[in-house]
Amino acid sequence: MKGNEALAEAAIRTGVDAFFGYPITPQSEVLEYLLQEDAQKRTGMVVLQTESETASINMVYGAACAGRRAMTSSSSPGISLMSEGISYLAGAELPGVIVNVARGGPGLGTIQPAQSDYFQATKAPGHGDFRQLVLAPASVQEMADFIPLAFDLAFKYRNPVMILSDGVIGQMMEKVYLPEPRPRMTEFPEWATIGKKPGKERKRITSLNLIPLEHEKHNQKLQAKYRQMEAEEIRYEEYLCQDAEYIMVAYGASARIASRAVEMARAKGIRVGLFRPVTLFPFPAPQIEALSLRVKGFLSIEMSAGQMIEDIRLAVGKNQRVEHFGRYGGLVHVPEEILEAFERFYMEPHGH
Amino acid sequence: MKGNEALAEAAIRTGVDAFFGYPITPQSEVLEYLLQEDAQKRTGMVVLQTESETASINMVYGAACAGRRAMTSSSSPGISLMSEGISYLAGAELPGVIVNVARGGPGLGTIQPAQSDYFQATKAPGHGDFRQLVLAPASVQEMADFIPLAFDLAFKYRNPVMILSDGVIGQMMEKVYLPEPRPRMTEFPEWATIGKKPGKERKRITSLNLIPLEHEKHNQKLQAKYRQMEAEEIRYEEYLCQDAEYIMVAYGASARIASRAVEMARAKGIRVGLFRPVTLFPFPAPQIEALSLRVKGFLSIEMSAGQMIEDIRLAVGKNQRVEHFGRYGGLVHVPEEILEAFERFYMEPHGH
Amino acid sequence: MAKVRGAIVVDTEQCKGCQVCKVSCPQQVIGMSGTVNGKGYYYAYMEHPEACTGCSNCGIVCPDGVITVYRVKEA
Amino acid sequence: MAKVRGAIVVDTEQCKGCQVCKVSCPQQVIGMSGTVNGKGYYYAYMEHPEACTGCSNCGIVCPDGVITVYRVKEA
Amino acid sequence: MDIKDIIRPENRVYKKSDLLYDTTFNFCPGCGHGTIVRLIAEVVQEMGIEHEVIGISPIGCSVLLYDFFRFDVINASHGRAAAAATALKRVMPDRYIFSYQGDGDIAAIGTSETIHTCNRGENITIFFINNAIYGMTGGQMAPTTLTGMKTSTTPGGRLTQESGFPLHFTEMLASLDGTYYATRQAVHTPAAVRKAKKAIRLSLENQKLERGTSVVEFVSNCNSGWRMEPVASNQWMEEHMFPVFPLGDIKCEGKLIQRS
Amino acid sequence: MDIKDIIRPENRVYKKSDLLYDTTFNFCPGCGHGTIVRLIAEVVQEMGIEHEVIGISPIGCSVLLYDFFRFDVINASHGRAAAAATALKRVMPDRYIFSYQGDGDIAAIGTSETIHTCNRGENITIFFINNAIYGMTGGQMAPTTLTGMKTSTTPGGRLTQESGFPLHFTEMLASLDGTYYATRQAVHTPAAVRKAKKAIRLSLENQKLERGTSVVEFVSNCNSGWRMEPVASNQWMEEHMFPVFPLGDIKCEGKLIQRS
Amino acid sequence: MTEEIIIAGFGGQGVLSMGKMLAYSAIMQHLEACWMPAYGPEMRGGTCNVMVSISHDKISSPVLRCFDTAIILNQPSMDKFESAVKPGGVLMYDPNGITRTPTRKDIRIFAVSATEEATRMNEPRIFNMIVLGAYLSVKPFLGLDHVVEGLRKSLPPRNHKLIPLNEKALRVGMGLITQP
Amino acid sequence: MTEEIIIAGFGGQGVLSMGKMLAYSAIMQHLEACWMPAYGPEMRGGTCNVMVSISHDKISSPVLRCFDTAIILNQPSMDKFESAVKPGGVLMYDPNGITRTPTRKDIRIFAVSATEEATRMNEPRIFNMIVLGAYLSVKPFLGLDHVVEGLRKSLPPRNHKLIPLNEKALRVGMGLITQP
Ligand SMILES: Cc1ncc(C[n+]2csc(CCOP(=O)(O)OP(=O)(O)O)c2C)c(N)n1
Ligand SMILES: Cc1ncc(C[n+]2csc(CCOP(=O)(O)OP(=O)(O)O)c2C)c(N)n1
Ligand code: SF4
Ligand code: SF4
Ligand code: SF4
Ligand code: SF4
Ligand code: SF4
Ligand code: SF4
Ligand SMILES: [Mg+2]
Ligand SMILES: [Mg+2]
Repeated sequence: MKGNEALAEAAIRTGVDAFFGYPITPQSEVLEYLLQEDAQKRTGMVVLQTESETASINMVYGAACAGRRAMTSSSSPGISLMSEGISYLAGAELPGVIVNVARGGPGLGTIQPAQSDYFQATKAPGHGDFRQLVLAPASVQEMADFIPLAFDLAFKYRNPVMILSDGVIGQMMEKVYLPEPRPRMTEFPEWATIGKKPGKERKRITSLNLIPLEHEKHNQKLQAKYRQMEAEEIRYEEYLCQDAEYIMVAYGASARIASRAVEMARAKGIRVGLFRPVTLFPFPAPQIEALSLRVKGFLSIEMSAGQMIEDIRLAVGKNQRVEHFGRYGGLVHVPEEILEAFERFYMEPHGH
Repeated sequence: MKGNEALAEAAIRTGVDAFFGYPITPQSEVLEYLLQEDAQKRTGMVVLQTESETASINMVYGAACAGRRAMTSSSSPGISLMSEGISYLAGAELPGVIVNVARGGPGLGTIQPAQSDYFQATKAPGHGDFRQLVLAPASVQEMADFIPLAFDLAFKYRNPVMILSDGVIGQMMEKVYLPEPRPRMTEFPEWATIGKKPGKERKRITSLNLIPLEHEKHNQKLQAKYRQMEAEEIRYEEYLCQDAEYIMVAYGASARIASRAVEMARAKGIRVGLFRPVTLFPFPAPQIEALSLRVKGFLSIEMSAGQMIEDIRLAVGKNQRVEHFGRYGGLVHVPEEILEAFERFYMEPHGH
Repeated sequence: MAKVRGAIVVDTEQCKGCQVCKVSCPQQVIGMSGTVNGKGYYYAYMEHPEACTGCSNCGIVCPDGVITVYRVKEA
Repeated sequence: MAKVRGAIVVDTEQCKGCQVCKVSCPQQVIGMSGTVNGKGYYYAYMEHPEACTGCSNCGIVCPDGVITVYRVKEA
Repeated sequence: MDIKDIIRPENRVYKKSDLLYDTTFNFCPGCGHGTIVRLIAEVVQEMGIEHEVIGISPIGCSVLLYDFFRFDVINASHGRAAAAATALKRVMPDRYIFSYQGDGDIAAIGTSETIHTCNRGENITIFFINNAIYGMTGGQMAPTTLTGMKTSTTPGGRLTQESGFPLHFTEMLASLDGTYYATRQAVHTPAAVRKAKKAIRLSLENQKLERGTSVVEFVSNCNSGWRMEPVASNQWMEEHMFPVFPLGDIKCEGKLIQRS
Repeated sequence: MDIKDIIRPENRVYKKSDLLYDTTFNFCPGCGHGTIVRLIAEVVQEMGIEHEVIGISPIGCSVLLYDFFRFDVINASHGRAAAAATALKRVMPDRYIFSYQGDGDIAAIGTSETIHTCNRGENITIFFINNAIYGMTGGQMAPTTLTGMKTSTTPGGRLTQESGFPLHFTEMLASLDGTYYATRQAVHTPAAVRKAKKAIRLSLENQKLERGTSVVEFVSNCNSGWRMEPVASNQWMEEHMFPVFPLGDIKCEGKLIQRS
Repeated sequence: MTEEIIIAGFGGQGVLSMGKMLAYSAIMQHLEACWMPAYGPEMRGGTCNVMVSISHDKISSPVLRCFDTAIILNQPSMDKFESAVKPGGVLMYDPNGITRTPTRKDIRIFAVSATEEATRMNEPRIFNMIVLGAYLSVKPFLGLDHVVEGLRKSLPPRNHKLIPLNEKALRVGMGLITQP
Repeated sequence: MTEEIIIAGFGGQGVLSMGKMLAYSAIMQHLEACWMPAYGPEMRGGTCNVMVSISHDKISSPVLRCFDTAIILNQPSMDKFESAVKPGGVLMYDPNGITRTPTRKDIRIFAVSATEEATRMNEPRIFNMIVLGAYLSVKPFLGLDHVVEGLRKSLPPRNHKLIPLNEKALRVGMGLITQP
């Protein structure tokens, strides 16, 4: 099963209520799969091809207001068009899942895989002081697994959650264990606007707050949620880090590719480990900081010109080398060149 | 003159060719001024109220293709809607000026001033590996002065330039010396698509590149521009930093307000200085790093929950304290509370 | 035919003095006060209470819904 | 009336074998080759060159513009 | 008979709907928004559907709708109320969903979402308040601004060659196969109010038929934006707006009404 | 007479326009896009305006237009070609500006920009290639997909109650006061090609009149998306597309054409 | 010299234009001036205020917590800004509509019955100029000629015919101070 | 065991489905498999390739520079991927349309005249299955029964009637290897 399809099938099985999407390579299979598999018939899930990504995200907003599990999926340019809408979700404290099967930019760029939307996903998915939780799957299995996880987190925090994937993970096929089907929700959160309950106060959902002091409080509440995420939701994976002298840091497809480079390095007797952030926000900064106390250097591997490296540097400080190796603009690095880059930085006599 | 009006008048005087905008508080005066002053009659400038911010930015794109000085102006939610378009400008290497008179978010938020779009402006104005040059005016005078500067930079680098202002600077009035009127351009850059010249090759403008290796090269060229900006375009202002033991870092309205706090601190005998980044990208990291070697601590003052502070931390490393004080969600700090915050962090016995 | 008589009650603190009710009253019942309310508006009141038929016109056009209308059939 | 004769030249390497020209030829001049070109397509060619009137129909419908049409009035 | 004998609960013939909170609307004096909001509350109350209705406020002067109605209301981003409505209705087909949108919101930035919602024939109601101006942001030109009309962005009056023509958005929506009902109303006189109320009711009742979208346009005033006194603005509206935006039904039961 | 006596430069009656590069179009075999591109080049050449024309390619199968034409072409973001065209024309009123857009590009994501461009009556030409599908992305439903038509996102055929109705976008644009000329053409037969070419020419000539926007829709095939052989697709198009999207003029010289 | 002022009242009372006039007048006198309105949504119907700073030196912060002078034109503003006057500063208010008079002892308080006076003069629109006149007499750092010049600058040309009336109002205001 | 393969040719030659079948077959045999297509725009008309990794262990990188086996179905792919075969690896190609035969000496090279054979069998569509058969005989780590199972998995049910034909093609391919 393709990564995109596994994600779609997982959405059906885990009882997602609504999907709104607009075609774009390399993620069109998500929408296509849901319609071809007749998700609507299988679970009653609403699946709608929209007129644009702007419509998609605002439909997610609408369905989320009803307390439903709503999601959309797109690729880089389409995600940019959702910026305002994602900001509204965050401002109105609504859960929602956005999938970005990223491709190379900027602009139309290319349809080939890339990881150049890291900053957008983790720092500024839209205007205003807000964050979204970002999960970065590195296998078809995780494309499936992260759907229920993303919704659980979205509802726990009433906040948008992004699954930041890329063309490699979205298009590749591998073995996947699909989640057991679970029924769709029938009880909705108390904040959902599903019609005023007799005897209860009416509900309202908005991101507007005209009284600055109140709005600051609202923002402080949002910030507190992000701090809570940092405390509770960091996820990561270590591979051969125990005795490592050097750490490669990579997520998503890059992590898969880098893990091979690590194996190649180990075969040569070089003690390298791989640290894979699974959540990009919250970023596993404390874990990287801890590692930094006992290794000699870091190499950030990204299919971008270097974005995650800023978060690594923030975690590590200036007392440790942090280098970047990236292929980008649609190019995917191969394990061999990662190893070469590593050796260039750290193994050559005057590497500094 | 209001900041917004000064900016509009400067646009007329410096021969901007086209303005496309959609109303939004607190920047609607820009569009209104241009139409009320009949910029079209005064200089032939095209001024058009658009149907949306999406249309605005794509019109800027169109006019920029013709080698014209084109700009738009909006406030936070409207800027989010421009994300895709800004990315296209960057990808197609087109000059263009985007003004963000920022307000509090996320979502609809509030119409009150804020600086919570720092991340968006400096790290991820859209999808893909690109940056825009960001100028942060701190006075009505700079609202006017930065228009010609922004266009000069936009054309020098063939890259979008953002003027990141806020509701305070946009709405306030103070003395301003307007630039001498200069004529509109009549010669257009050789890359402009203004009709194929006889005997010359046709021109094309696109952000698409289907061959990954070429697209990587294109992206490397873009990255080289950003490095050049970092080398050549950093702008900043220091106020009482010479003998300072502590540095407040603030831009835009916050810098104005913080400068008063610095004066108040000085009156109390506390040696505080103010460092004001004028360009937010490129960020004056080397200058801050240099300061960090001789002061005891930094305080980042932002009308946000803390965004620029990451750039300060990246510049300073972990061997120095960097603290944040912000009012946000539409609240504007007053000098007194900045001083109080400073004293809380740095003057109290067990401040750590 | 029994004569119909009516009366209106204006929530003077919520009235914004727009006069839309005034021009909609077929009996010219409504006038505007000489003093302002807490929001600074001259509010509507029954200048000619005796003429009111309780037709509700004023109530249904008032943008702010501040008029309540009463109506009785006089015996 | 002088008889009109025509001929076409197909850029066989650019032809994509779509057959749109073939069905548009009023004289059934065009046939498809038995072997493929460098892109893997069976390309169009004049199967009955003698019947061609040079009417240009094939040329103007060819989506890829790979047909050039010639025409002479036979004396 | 004494006034206080008349003013008795049993004699009450008109009173603001119980579905409205006591707070004062944030609209300017005499603004038609208030009347429309009031009417919607009345109809919802009369239909007894306050537990089944979810309203959607736009970005515009009516953004605070959720502070007026005693039933569930959400706010959608500028222009996208129809998209939000589509989703709400699709996940809850048995609820009454309406959006309430200004002319800038619906016919400028929201053009696409609104058209495609109607084209899909979503079983929702769209209330479209056409005051020919951007009220909220201080009186800029809207798509429906009349030719020659002065606004803060058409200081010399709207020029069609510069800024285009007053857009007949409801007619456009009515032309779509998914639109079941489209009408244009006003609320500036008691007679208009009575008609408008019927249209509101019909538009909501239509949702049960599942035959498509209902659109009710209200030609309304914006005293602040037009820089007029309320009563004068209503007069001006009759004289200038109605000829361009004639009142009456545009599409009924899925059929376009032929008009001269 | 021998073939090689016929094949002589002086006898040449048809040849691909010189304004096209020699590269092979990236379109699938038999795709109407190619013919339309070819015709535009021919008209530009015949009008002798290659130094004054700027084309705008969309996002869609025709994105690479700039690699085909020997005149200036820019690429606009998905759906926004009309906005880019507006700007290009306003800063260079003496240039010929056209956009070239697919049905997904223009009638889905680009709905708003296109409508407002026509409503402003920008003096540009819009070429609208209606193949009832998203070709580029692999054959998903487009706004113009026919009722019952199978696509990768309507595997059981388009259901109007789920996905709405085939959108008559050109008719919508024609209804706007700013639209001066609107026509629907095809390019699948020599006769259709000849007519279409005249329409293209007229639409470009109109720009000099400064009377508003010209829109030329082409009903076209998408063999890949429809999963048909090219010739069969053209037949299918005649049988299924033309009844829903009838060819012919829709608006001429600013006046709507009455059609049965 | 630095003078930092807040003017607060209902929208429609001419709060912003009063501030603007002050700022323009200062600039006419070759001082630095900064005018910062609260442009919030409260403007519609609700309250409205503007901060004006005037100084010989470059003005640092346009936004302040405490002011040398507060000019208060309605009760909500009184509630909000009475405490914002610096000790020793000035609070000036129009008693019309004020239900709770200021109580602070460490500031100078002036009442100006400008509404009353304007009604008496049958020129309700010049109410704010009367207040401004009163302010100018309490804080006489701006020359009247500069104020009139500022007036000319801040009014659109079509309204210049109103200048004499406004000047008169200023003079009236200057004589209207009472200390409660 | 780890086997890393690239299959490359024109779009329409069944490159992707060949890869898919390999991957499915491996999974049927309880191996790990990963299938990574190049989904670029070149797909339309142009070239097309897919990387397939099969292993006893978890597969790390889905993307590789060098391969154990390259299956090459047209000239551009030959130009691009001949050099990507690991020393000692396998290069298998259909000589139909190949104008420049491979020249490397450090790898094992096999030609499979699958196009020819398929034309002979009058079943042009099974061309790719013949190639696959040939591959299976060179790298016999997959049991034919698992391959047929994989076939069943990767074909939509409505096409299951084609399984016998495909199986036949596989067998034909297995006997078709020539070493040029
Ligand atoms: C994306 C975005 N753009 C612009 C705005 C600013 N804005 C708020 S309301 C409004 C227009 C309101 O006009 P209309 O829809 O006609 O409603 P009215 O106030 O007239 O009732 C605008 C442009 C915004 N909030 N968001
Ligand atoms: C913002 C954005 N959304 C989606 C896409 C993906 N995309 C590329 S082309 C296309 C549709 C093309 O269909 P159409 O306009 O009908 O053109 P055709 O290919 O049929 O000629 C889409 C959705 C994109 N590039 N950008
Ligand atoms: S219509 Fe209502 S708000 Fe207006 S004056 Fe009458 S009572 Fe007051
Ligand atoms: S009820 Fe009728 S008669 Fe009485 S005041 Fe109202 S409008 Fe006039
Ligand atoms: S129409 Fe053109 S491309 Fe198609 S077969 Fe004929 S010559 Fe070849
Ligand atoms: S020119 Fe006319 S007759 Fe000759 S091949 Fe072409 S279509 Fe046929
Ligand atoms: S600005 Fe206009 S539309 Fe808005 S409340 Fe005031 S009068 Fe009504
Ligand atoms: S996918 Fe369809 S529209 Fe695109 S080139 Fe192929 S046939 Fe033409
Ligand atoms: Mg409006
Ligand atoms: Mg299409």
